[in-house]
Amino acid sequence: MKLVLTEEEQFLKDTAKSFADERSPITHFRSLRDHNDPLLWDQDLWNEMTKLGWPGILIPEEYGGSDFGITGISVILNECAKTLTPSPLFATGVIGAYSITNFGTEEQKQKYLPKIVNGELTTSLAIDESSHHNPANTEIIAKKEGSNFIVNGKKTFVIDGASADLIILLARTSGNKGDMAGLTLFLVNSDSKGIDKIKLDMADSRNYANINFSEVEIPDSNILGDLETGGETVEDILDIGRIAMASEMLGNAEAAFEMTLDYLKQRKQFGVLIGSFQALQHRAAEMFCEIELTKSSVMGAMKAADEGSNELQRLSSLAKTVAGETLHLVSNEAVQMHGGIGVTDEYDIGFFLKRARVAEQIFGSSKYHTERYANLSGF
Amino acid sequence: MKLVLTEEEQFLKDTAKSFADERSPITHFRSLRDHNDPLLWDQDLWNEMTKLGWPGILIPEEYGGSDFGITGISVILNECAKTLTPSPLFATGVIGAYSITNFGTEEQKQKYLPKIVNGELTTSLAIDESSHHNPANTEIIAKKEGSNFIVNGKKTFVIDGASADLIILLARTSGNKGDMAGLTLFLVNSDSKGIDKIKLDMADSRNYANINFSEVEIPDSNILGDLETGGETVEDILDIGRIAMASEMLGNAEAAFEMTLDYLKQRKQFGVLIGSFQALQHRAAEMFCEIELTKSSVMGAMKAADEGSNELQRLSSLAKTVAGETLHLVSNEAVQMHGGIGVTDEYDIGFFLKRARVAEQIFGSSKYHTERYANLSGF
Amino acid sequence: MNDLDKFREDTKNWLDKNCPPSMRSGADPTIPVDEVWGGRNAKYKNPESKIWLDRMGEKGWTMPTVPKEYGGGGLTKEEVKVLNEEMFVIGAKSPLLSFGIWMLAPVLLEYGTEEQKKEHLPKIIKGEIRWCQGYSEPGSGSDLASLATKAEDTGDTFLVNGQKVWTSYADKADWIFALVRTGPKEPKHDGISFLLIDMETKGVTTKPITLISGKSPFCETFFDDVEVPKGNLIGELNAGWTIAKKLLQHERAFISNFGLAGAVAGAGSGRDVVSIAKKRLGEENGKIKNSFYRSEIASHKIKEHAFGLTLKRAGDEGGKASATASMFKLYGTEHNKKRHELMVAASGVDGLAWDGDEFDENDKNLTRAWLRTKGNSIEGGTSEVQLNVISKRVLGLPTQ
Amino acid sequence: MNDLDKFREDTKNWLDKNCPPSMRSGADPTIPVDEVWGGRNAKYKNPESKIWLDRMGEKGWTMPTVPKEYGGGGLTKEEVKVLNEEMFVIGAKSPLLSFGIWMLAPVLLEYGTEEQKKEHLPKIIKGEIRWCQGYSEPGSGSDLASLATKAEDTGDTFLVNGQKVWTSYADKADWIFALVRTGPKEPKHDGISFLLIDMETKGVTTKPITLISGKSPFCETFFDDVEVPKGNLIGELNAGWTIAKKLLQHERAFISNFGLAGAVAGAGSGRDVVSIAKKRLGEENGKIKNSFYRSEIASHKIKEHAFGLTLKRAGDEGGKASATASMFKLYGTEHNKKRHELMVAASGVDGLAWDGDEFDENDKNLTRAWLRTKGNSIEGGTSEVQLNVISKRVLGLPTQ
Repeated sequence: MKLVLTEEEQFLKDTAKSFADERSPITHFRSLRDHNDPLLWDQDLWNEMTKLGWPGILIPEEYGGSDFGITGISVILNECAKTLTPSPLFATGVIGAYSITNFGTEEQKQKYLPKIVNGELTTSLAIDESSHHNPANTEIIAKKEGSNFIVNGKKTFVIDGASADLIILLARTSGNKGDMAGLTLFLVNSDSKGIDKIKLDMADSRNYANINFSEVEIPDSNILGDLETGGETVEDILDIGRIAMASEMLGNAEAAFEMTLDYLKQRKQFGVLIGSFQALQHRAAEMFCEIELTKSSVMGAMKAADEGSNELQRLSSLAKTVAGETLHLVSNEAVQMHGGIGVTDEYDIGFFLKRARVAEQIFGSSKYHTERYANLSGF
Repeated sequence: MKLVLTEEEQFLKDTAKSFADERSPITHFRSLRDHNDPLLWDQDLWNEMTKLGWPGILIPEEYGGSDFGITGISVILNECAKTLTPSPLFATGVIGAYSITNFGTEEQKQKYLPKIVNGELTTSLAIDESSHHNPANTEIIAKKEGSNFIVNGKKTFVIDGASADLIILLARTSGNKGDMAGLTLFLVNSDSKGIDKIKLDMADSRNYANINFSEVEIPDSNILGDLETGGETVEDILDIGRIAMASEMLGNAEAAFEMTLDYLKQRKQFGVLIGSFQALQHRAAEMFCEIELTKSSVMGAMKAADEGSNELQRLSSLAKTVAGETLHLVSNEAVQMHGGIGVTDEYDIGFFLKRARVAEQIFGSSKYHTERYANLSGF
Repeated sequence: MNDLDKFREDTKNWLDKNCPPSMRSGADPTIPVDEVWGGRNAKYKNPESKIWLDRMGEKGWTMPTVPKEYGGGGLTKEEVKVLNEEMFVIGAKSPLLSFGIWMLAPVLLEYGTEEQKKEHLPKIIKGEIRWCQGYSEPGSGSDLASLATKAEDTGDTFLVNGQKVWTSYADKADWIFALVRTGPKEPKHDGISFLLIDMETKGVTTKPITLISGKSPFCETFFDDVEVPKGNLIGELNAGWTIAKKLLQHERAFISNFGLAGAVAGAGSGRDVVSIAKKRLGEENGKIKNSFYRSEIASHKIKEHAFGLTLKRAGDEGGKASATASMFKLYGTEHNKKRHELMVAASGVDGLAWDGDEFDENDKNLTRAWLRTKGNSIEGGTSEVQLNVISKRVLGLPTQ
Repeated sequence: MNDLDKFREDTKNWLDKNCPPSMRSGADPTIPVDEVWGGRNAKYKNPESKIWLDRMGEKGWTMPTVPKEYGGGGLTKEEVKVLNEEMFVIGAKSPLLSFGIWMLAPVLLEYGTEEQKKEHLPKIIKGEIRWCQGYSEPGSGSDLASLATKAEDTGDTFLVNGQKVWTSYADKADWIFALVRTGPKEPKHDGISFLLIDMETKGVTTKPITLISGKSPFCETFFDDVEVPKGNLIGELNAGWTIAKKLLQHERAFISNFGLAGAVAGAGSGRDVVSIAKKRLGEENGKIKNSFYRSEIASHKIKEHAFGLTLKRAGDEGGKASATASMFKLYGTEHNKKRHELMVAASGVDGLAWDGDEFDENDKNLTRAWLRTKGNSIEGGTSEVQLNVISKRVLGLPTQ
């Protein structure tokens, strides 16, 4: 395993950087937020991303994708995160594309993958039912009735849930809350009868929803993967999602740090540049080190995913933990070092703080993953 | 509860400060260490402390003491700790004096207290049997035979155990390892048949021993407090000891900080005083704050002990935790800020590092007491 | 009966007759509650708020120690203690919140002319004029003395031009007390004056500032050729920095209490980290179930306890406050930030609720409170400034 | 068969004949092991250590890429790879540890005259002369260039007076390469020269330094009117700082590997924090029983893993080492300190064992290793210096 980007991956990264800088500077995100946009992402921008082939990065060529791998999609998300580019790429291009490619039946693949590739279909993953991520705590039951399953209950904090066309639903087909056994994944059309999506207004102004399921009928053929093995399947999907999210968070941290460095080099106090104060210099140097460690952790996890390493789970938890802690530190320091303007809504740096805390919660906090890392490491 | 010293207490503190500065500068400790002194404290110095009345601070006037309270003895230890003054004052003047005064029979008090006051008798508390403090883990059994108890087994890390005349022994008279019930305290003459004291050579060059008990006979009348309630009794004794030790550790931290500040104000690098470097200034300011918080925690705990507050246990754990963490930080920073000479044996600052880590372990580490604090606080 | 007992009896009787029912503890919870700041344009949801203010203001008891000639209560310290005790007994609400009382009045008493005191103090005490503070400027930050708003002497008046920022409630205030540059050629600390400006004067405008936590009381205040009578200068020309330093110290001590006050207020209300953690992360044998959160929360609670004892000790020691004010400001605000981070983390995604019906009010308030804490370690002197002050003034470390 | 295959066959045969049994893996564990540093006064507990050194030195294979004319092996890079592989196959011990090889030889190759190279390199390569390094002085600390040891030009010789400190193994070395001040009137970086001094010269004395961890390889070295031939100057007069900077960078990279190397070596040996914690604090369902320690250890292990990946990434990226050497030095030593603190804490009182039969050897070694780590963040450039370097050179933050 070599911890460097291939030429292809570097090319994807460079393309994404130019795209984000030119087509989606932070003003784009601000404008969507200020106008209380119903999607909180922009259809035209998504069409452009589609033209660049991004939703199909994880999808095999036979379904129209480019099969560039986890590293490929993650470096794109990393660059987009630097300008807080809002889009359904994470929930669709990572989660949806990976899930169906790896666990879908041939029929499901043919039905959905080409539509993901051409930007027609967006997806979301509905797992959690309370304020803290924990797939084992799934309580919603999918009850077998004939060749259908009937689902009742509420899923919370579904990413892109307010807009997604297809919901990947984790439900219990046996066992009890707390068990990873007895879970099953289903593909559910989001306009199915009995589905009520309630858009959430969260601190980071992204697209999330609570979703109510009331007597929703799901045919047998919409099971993703195998009956009762959804626990394993969803953990695999989540691990990929965690790595991609860690890469996003790294991008957030890199950008917030960069903005802060720029500020330190421009802002004068007491007649000198504040970047010349040694105490701030040392704190900046420490942040630099943490960001370097995060880069390596994310790189290790991306490569492990692409190479099918048996270290994948541990590296996924490692990347999510380290990225979470680094972004936590950097987002706080960035605001503090900006002083008064840092806490005004008019200035962009506060967006990173809000984004940081929500991202920290996505698919498990640093504490959740520190414990998982310890469990996986045997101590 | 007022968090200020009374005039009497301030007087004791001032006296102790002069004594430590004049009679026991750090060179005294160094000399004992270098000569591999068998006691690792000095009999003449102890005689002088006795003349000042220090072993009797906690002892009622009727037995010759001055009854100046926990705060009184703790501020003396605080000042002595600043010059690393070695003496049996902690194990005898705090632990022995408090134990017998508060839990001894009239006979025991008359037998031992006057001897403690006049410096004839030193004591030690033998609790732990493994590397981590935990009274509940006592396994040594005191087996009833006629009017005697027979004890076999090994106690570890007994403070002043290499020299003490009287051992206060915690042993199990019923129950199992892990229970606080079923424990009993005994007063045991250290030259009793079957006792083997093995002096320990620890990093901080203080007087500790492992003590082997082999068929040691202890008469009924030597039970301290009541049979089977030693768990409660020893926790009370330990809480007083923890507070006194926290006060010592505060003294260690204050002295190490002071030495470091002096160094920062004298040492030049790159043509300027290193104390003018802002990064070091901020770290020094943070240490100052931690030391102030430690002072308050120790003060709160001392006063709670003297006033019989029902917050005593929690405040004892608070003081030991905060003092432990502050001293840990300060002892590390002190060595680092001294640079090269800080890691040479020739320079005194390293003594504080070694003393710090041993003191952190005495009667429970910061982690032990953080957990105890949480348990006592109901979360 | 001695004088003090007599005073107690009179006060008790007066309060009994004059403190309206809704201004006491046990008030009807359906009656709306006002935050009474007074001023020309004050509006009251509950008319008794106004009655209570007028009656207390008339007696001068909003500033009971100020001499009667300036509209104050003219009471002795002992009498003030009695007044406070009797108000406490019936749970009487404080009649007036006021930067005029907290900040400007002490300055006027120390530096104002007889005329200035007679003009301004009675209106502050009666709550007729609401004041705001004009110190910071967009470019100044921690280096407050670098302020650029200038006041030119044009003979009869000062002509003021410039901009202030972080002026709390400037959009609601009647007058502003401001630091302005009157000596552009003097060394920067020696060219500053303390000036009172009526905000109805032509050329004064304000604009509210939205913070990352949402709306805020802060404003930007602009001065565009504002004419200010020369009699509005407080103290000597170019000697305003001395006044400013005193006020800043006062403000610092004020902010440092935030952290602990919040923790104390939070305990038992469900808005404390232990309750949140137990509720959201689960409880097992009375313990927070998740041991990784538990260990961090325990360390935090210990620090909080130690900080509380430190505030108490400082109080018990008395008098030494100024030496440690920087420590309290630093520690109080940093601890408060950490406390909110822990509450947010323990709340999971609900701790990041912003708006809408899907979230509990408490959670939405927590999110905004958490974001608001980020400003506490900046306003009133940043944490970095406090560290500088401690290292130089308390520890005596050298300047380069 | 191509040349390289031929070389491999020859090497294999040569090693087979010349590498003594006790210098290979699978050696008889009762035979004493030498740490071979060479030099005039070297002593060997195992005579085969000397044989192995002599044979490898004769072939120049202790520095295989150095040209044969200077006593080296004269091998190509490909041949060196083959040599290393064949030595690895039989588990051959490295024949010589040497500051001469690691530090001085590269300097001689770059800056030495033909004469100097011919004089010194063969003796380094054969292990005949043991070198030590004379950089730091008691007053210099992080400000290395402030060194005061002076070398006065007296015509034929330099007359050296002064004192060096932290000279590792100076009491065992034959020669010292030292930085000395030859231009007392030049700006401080421009008056330094790089000088070779035979330690048998009259006026050179050494004194070992005891550290807080106990005895150490460090010494103080004193120069009292020491006469040094002018031919012992390396490079230009007063241009020694350039050489020093290169060497320091090298040293920094060298030390930064300590942390991780220690962690890797520790894993599985029982000298790692997880094993210690499980043994001393107990284990429950495979987990460290005490959750407060467990959570801290888990965070630490995660940092360690991330740091390991960072070292690997730097290697895979290649070439950029100098930009990040300061980070590795900083992080490696700070992490190593923390690792030892955790091992000590998890060991309880046994982690503070100093001497005597009551304690396990591992525990006593741990105590001393823990204390020794405190020096790692000071020697080779303090952590503070590394932070300065990162902020200025990597991040481009301004100087005041």
